[in-house]
Amino acid sequence: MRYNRHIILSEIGQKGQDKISNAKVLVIGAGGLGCPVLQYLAAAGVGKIGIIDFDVVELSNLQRQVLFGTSSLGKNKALAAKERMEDLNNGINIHAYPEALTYQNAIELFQQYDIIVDGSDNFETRYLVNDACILAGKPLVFGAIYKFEGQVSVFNFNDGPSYRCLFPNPPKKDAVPNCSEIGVLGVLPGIIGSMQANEVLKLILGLGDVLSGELLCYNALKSEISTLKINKNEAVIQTVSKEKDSFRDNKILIECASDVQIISISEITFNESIQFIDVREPHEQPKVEGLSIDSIPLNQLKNNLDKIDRTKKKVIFCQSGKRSKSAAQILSELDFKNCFSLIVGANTLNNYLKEQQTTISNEG
Amino acid sequence: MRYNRHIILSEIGQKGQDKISNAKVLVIGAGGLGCPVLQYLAAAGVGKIGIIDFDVVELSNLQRQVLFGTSSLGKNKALAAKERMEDLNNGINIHAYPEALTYQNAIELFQQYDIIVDGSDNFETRYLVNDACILAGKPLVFGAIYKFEGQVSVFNFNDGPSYRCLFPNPPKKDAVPNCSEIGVLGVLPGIIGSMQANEVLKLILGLGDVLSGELLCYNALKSEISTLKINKNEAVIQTVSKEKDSFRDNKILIECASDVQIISISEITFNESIQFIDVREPHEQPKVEGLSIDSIPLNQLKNNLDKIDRTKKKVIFCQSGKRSKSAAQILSELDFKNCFSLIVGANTLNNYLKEQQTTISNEG
Amino acid sequence: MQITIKYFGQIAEVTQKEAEQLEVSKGKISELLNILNSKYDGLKHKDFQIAQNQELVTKETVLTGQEIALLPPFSGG
Amino acid sequence: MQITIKYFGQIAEVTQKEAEQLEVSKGKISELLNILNSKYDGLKHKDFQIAQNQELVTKETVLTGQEIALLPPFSGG
Repeated sequence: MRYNRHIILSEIGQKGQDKISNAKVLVIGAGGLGCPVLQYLAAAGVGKIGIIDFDVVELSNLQRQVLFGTSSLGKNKALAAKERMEDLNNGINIHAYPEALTYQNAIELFQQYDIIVDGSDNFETRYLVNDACILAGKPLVFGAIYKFEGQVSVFNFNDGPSYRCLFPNPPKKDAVPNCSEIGVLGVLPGIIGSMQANEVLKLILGLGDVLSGELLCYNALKSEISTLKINKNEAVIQTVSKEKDSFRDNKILIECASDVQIISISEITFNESIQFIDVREPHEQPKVEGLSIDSIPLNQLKNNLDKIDRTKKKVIFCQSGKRSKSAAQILSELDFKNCFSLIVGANTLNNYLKEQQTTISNEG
Repeated sequence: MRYNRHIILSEIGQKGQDKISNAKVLVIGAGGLGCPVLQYLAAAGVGKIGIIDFDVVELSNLQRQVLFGTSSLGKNKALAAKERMEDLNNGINIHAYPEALTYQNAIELFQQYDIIVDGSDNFETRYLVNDACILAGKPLVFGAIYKFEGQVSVFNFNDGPSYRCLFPNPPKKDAVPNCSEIGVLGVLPGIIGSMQANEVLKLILGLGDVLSGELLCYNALKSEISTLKINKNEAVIQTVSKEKDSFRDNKILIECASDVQIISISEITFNESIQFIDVREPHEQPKVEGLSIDSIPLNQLKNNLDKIDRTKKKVIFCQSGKRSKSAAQILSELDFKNCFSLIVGANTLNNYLKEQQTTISNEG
Repeated sequence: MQITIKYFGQIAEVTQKEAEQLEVSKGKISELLNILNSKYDGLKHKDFQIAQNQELVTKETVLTGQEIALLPPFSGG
Repeated sequence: MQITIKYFGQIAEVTQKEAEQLEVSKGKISELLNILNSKYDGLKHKDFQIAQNQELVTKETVLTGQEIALLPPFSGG
């Protein structure tokens, strides 16, 4: 019933729908590309879907990351995506990994899936994903965007070329904008991500021409596709394969979500999905009221790391904004993500919360 | 903050984002095409978005209609879409019209918007939308799908061609499959609908090459676009314009959601968004327990039309399934949509509900 | 002359192929359609438009192009 | 011979155009790149691959094609 519109297609049928139900697909990143990939794979009934993303939902994501909403702000993206997808399709298994993809966890994770989809937003992760796909022997559905243009391809499929056959090495630092420094037309990842989901379904179904050995280049301003042929570069793939044993020794060097970030009060969404941390000494006044707060003085921070919630966005404050910045710095160096230092002190925060309370009472 | 990734693009900037905020876009149909159009326009911040759809969310829609979920089953699509979009972007105005587009309401409705997007699923509505756009002087962003292929174009823009310049008249009955009789690859409307949203944004921003005078043909199996040139056929447009005065006298003859439908118990989602109507006489036994039911005997039906909820899916039952079918027929002839006649009688329904109740108690 | 004919949507289902090469003599597009109608059962019952070298044309247009496409309307949404 | 050069992404931002026609003499693609590098300031600091007639090639490939494309990697997601 749910999949009727697939089943009545002679090219798919019940047999094809069963293939979809039995498929296991891992999506790297629940961002601009990941959202449409995830929603269409979930809707199509892919039986097991993995989502790995360490990042939390920010207001500026909502311009294009359509699985989220105001209610997801501050939540981990993998967890928030899973929540929305479970409403879309309650008959599939969704696994959320609220952590960073690393050289240490990639291969083992990839081995649990049939197809890997790259929706990441930086070169370092893209090369890590490509190389781990070579080592784990998994096909990779690649998508990437820049302003008004996008690229789609299928790598490492049926002895075909890999991403390194197209671009052998990551670009020189600063030669190509990385991460979220650049703008993007919001609907562009919708088009490119949906095209990635289409390639995934074609791979699962063994249907049509898969973009293996081809790079699709889409231009949203011209509504045009150019498709370029890519040849396999055996030497480049061999180099990756040879370094299999030392693969886990590599370390991700650049990360896109800058770890020490400053946040203003107006940017905070006050809800349960944020952990508020007061790094002042216990005697310092005023106490902040009306929020659930974990009190961890700065000099006790390293002894209390178990109190830090890795799945949540963390907003740290102190008396002036100085100690909170140090605390955010320390946590980020210890590999905690999404630590924000509040730009103002506890006094201002307290006044703000009181005002909000008054407004709500008056409205009530 | 929310639109930062648009604003930092020199091609858009704050000026462009302001244009998006001031734009008014009406989307016909919140189905396979409408869902991605609506979510990307809402995310982009289009200031006023209208959604017209008389239909309710069915299980078989969830294979591709990604604005909905299990929680939307049985609800009107326009209202359910609005609910989800309000979470995605609470800073825009969303107007839901839970009714059919007709020759009587089209022109007045179109006049309240700048751009019309066609996401309907039958030829009759498509020609109605095209002609109303000509008469109201509004550009039309067209999209249509068939199995693994899609078409996108912009009609009636800047003195360009209309849909009738491409296909002057609706096809002969039965020559081309209409409505939902045919299957469709679930992700296809995701690609085509996102491309429609892209054309809308280009129109609003005055950016890039709009698909006016061109028909984009996309093939999902080949991941290919062919673009064909369409010339304006002045005579065909004149014919539409000349019939302006009699436009409102036309009547939609075919509707896609067949109005009298039979439903089995297992297809029913028992929740608040369904109106259950018992058309038996008051003395008939057994009474159905555990559901909110409106009792309207068949011979009283026409005098109690105000009790029928137009925004909900209606499940009608009686003792055997015969009177409920007549009731559904009567309501559909009176232009009530989404009336389902329960295939079994009250006794079977009652037993089913009791079993469900026992199961839940045992699980608890 | 040699032309490539492309079939879209339902038309490709009738012809059982998405494209083919044909050797035809010069003339109007309607003459090419006669050949195709006799070759493919059921084609004449289908609604479609014709494009020559990526531009919509009528049956009366003279065949000059390297590429002809038969394009049916789609109603799905 | 006359060739069309297409620029993608960041490269189009350096050249300030998406395509152009150039009259060049036969030779390797590296020779064409020398011309482009002297024509467009900043191009030599960019990373890109080259396609000739829709197929990825190296700088050492002999220029035979009607169409050359300069293709940078994208990282965005």
